[in-house]
Amino acid sequence: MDGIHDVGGMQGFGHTKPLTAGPPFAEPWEGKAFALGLLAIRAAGANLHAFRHAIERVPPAEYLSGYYARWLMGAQNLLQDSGVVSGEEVTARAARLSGQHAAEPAQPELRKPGMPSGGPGNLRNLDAPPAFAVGEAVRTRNLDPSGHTRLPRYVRRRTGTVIAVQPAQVFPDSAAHFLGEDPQYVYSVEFTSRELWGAGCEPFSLSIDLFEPYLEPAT
Amino acid sequence: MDGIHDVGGMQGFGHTKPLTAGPPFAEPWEGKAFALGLLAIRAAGANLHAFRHAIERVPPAEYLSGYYARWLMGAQNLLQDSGVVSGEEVTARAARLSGQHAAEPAQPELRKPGMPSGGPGNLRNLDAPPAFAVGEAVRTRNLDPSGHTRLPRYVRRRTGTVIAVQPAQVFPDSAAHFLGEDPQYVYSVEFTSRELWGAGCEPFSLSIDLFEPYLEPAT
Amino acid sequence: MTAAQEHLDPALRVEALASLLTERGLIDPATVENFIKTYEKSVGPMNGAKVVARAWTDPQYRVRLLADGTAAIAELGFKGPQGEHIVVLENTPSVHHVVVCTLCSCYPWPVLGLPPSWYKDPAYRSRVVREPRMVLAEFGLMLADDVQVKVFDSSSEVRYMVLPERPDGTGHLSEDELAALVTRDAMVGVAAVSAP
Amino acid sequence: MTAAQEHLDPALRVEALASLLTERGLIDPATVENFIKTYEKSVGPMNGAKVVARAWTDPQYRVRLLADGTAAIAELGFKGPQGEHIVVLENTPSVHHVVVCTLCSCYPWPVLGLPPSWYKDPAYRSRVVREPRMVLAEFGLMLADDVQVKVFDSSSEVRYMVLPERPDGTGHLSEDELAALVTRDAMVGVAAVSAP
Repeated sequence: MDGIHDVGGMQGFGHTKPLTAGPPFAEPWEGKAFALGLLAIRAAGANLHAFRHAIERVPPAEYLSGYYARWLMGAQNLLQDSGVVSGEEVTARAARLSGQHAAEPAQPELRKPGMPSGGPGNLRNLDAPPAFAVGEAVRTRNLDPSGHTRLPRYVRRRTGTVIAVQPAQVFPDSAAHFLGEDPQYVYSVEFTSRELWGAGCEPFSLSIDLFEPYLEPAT
Repeated sequence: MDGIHDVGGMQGFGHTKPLTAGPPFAEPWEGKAFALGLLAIRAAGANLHAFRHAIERVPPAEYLSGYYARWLMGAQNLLQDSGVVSGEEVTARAARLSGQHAAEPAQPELRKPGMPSGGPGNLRNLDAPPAFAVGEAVRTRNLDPSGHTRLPRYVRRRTGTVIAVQPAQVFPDSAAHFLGEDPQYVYSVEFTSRELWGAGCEPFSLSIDLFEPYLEPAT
Repeated sequence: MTAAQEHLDPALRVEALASLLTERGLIDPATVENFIKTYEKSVGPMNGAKVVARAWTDPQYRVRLLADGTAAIAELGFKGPQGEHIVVLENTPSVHHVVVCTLCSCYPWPVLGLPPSWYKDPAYRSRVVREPRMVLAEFGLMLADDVQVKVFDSSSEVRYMVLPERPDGTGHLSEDELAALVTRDAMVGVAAVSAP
Repeated sequence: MTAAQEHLDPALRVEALASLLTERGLIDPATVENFIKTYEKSVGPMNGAKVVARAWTDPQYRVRLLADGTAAIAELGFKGPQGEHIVVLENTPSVHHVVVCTLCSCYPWPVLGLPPSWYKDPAYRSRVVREPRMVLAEFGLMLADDVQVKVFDSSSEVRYMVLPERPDGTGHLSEDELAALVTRDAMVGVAAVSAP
């Protein structure tokens, strides 16, 4: 999904925020939102990838309103998708908590996703060997999935070099949509800044961890 | 500039707004904002391209807040850049108009850009012939300018076909930064949807008008 | 790169800017009013509708319009800002054109006036270059599978206007009556023209 | 695709959601409090700082840490969510590493706790993969021209932590004293560690 979350290389966001060493939660509601997001994954019968995708689906202007605000709206997306709570219920409850009268709508029907889990966490063992080796030149495929993906726009259709083979992992593009774990090898692929941004950019290298289906041999 | 304005192909903005036939200005301030934007170009000694770039530089969350809101902030950017009015002056005047006491800051120093104009409008005649002809295969260069450009992200590094040679025009990438008109031929370049979005997309063709420096022969 | 600005309600920002610029003699409130009136009253899709109705009723005009849109449109007296070079795209039973400006909201002002809200909205701008059939269907325009869809992204000073198909059963209508049928949406390519 | 939600102040939204979920027995307020306390008190950059200080003072630990970050970090008792596979990147006089997650805000929780505000902000996420030297300079870290900059975008479940350079003049400090010098920012790669 080419959503607002895919900000790598975008311009216009202004200066970075200062490196202040504040507490993890600037306000008490942020801590609650944090915990609630993690608990919502379980309550919704979802997974980490579906939660990330639920945050990506927060409308762009709201996404930009702040980290725990989007985190919380992502949690609500998950709960709505699974029929655990409806948006109308949240609105009505918020109104009642604000001292207004609001009829509480009926609970929605549960429709939790079902996807077999290969165990805790996201690392998996694969029988097949990795398709690419360290030192190999690879190219990111011309993919543009409309669902969840961990192949950001700024590295698409680019040629780089494998610098590490990482453990196989649950494939986010599949698991986020409850289509199965479909585990895949992950490669740390290094690109030159020139390959990413053309002539005239700062000289540096960028490494990013890409799932095997994102890659093809560079020819 | 890979800014928030470059939305071609982005996902997550939801449904289109309905095709209602409302008046051009939904509220009186929108009409005033419209006129003021056009007049600001002249007052700032700027041009249309610089105005577009000034809108692109509006911070993303504000950009998304609405068309005439970003148009107006773009106008203010132009006026600030040229030292015609300062942001402090606008803030102070807004406070006074709201009935608050606010000291009016000193006027800034004028620093209007100087760029010779080749005449009214943006069409120009060139002595040299166009580099590409109708039917020719062209590829968009690996360009990623940090300034104004009319080469959106979604057509970069793609191969298409010239379907029309348009009149030469002032080059936005140069004129927006007051670096001269540097007129260039413009080509309507047609891409297949598959070239843009990969397999699995709707079948259609997309034509976009690209300035000669954005293109190279497809090999 | 990004210019920081104090957050202000836009209705207040416009008053503050207008007040400062007027005071400095840089704008004239009468000019502001005049701009607003022009685009509220004189310049709008009724202009483009006249062009379309003429093309439907005068085959030679249609040929001129498709060969040199700017000149043919000027014959009817329509020209001005955002109309330096207008190209007319003819919809047929087998080809459907639809126009967008993904980078801002470029639009052929002399024939269509100022762009409507949906045209300027990121939802339209982002989606119509990626899933045009889906967008058209959302707007209520269902195209047969064998119709070719051609999307035009207005990224230079060329402006595009769609010449929609003349609806069946309108052979008896006058040019003025035909013009009354033509909608802005049809001239952008997101709707068809219906018989009365 | 986009899920519409009523606009609500997030502080109110969290109360509404918590109230509904608690009522349905789906969350326990004590668990919520426990999560908050854990990341406010027990899990934070003081963990990573111990790892760094150990690597600076125990050459064999340093070798193990660079070979298998997850295992070496677990030796000090640090593991848990967002730490399934941790890779440690060693900064040297000639190579500087800096870590980001452009797509969300992935971060090695067991060693660094929850990410700070600047790490989650679109300005950092967008810019550090395009102009890292400029971003580092903005943060006050000036790198010599001959230092190679390597940016790591954490796009899978691999998590990265930077092993910063040990500052000169700290030969006399104990492991605990060294740990007190190590900042979160240095372990992300946006700052250097300074001698006291």
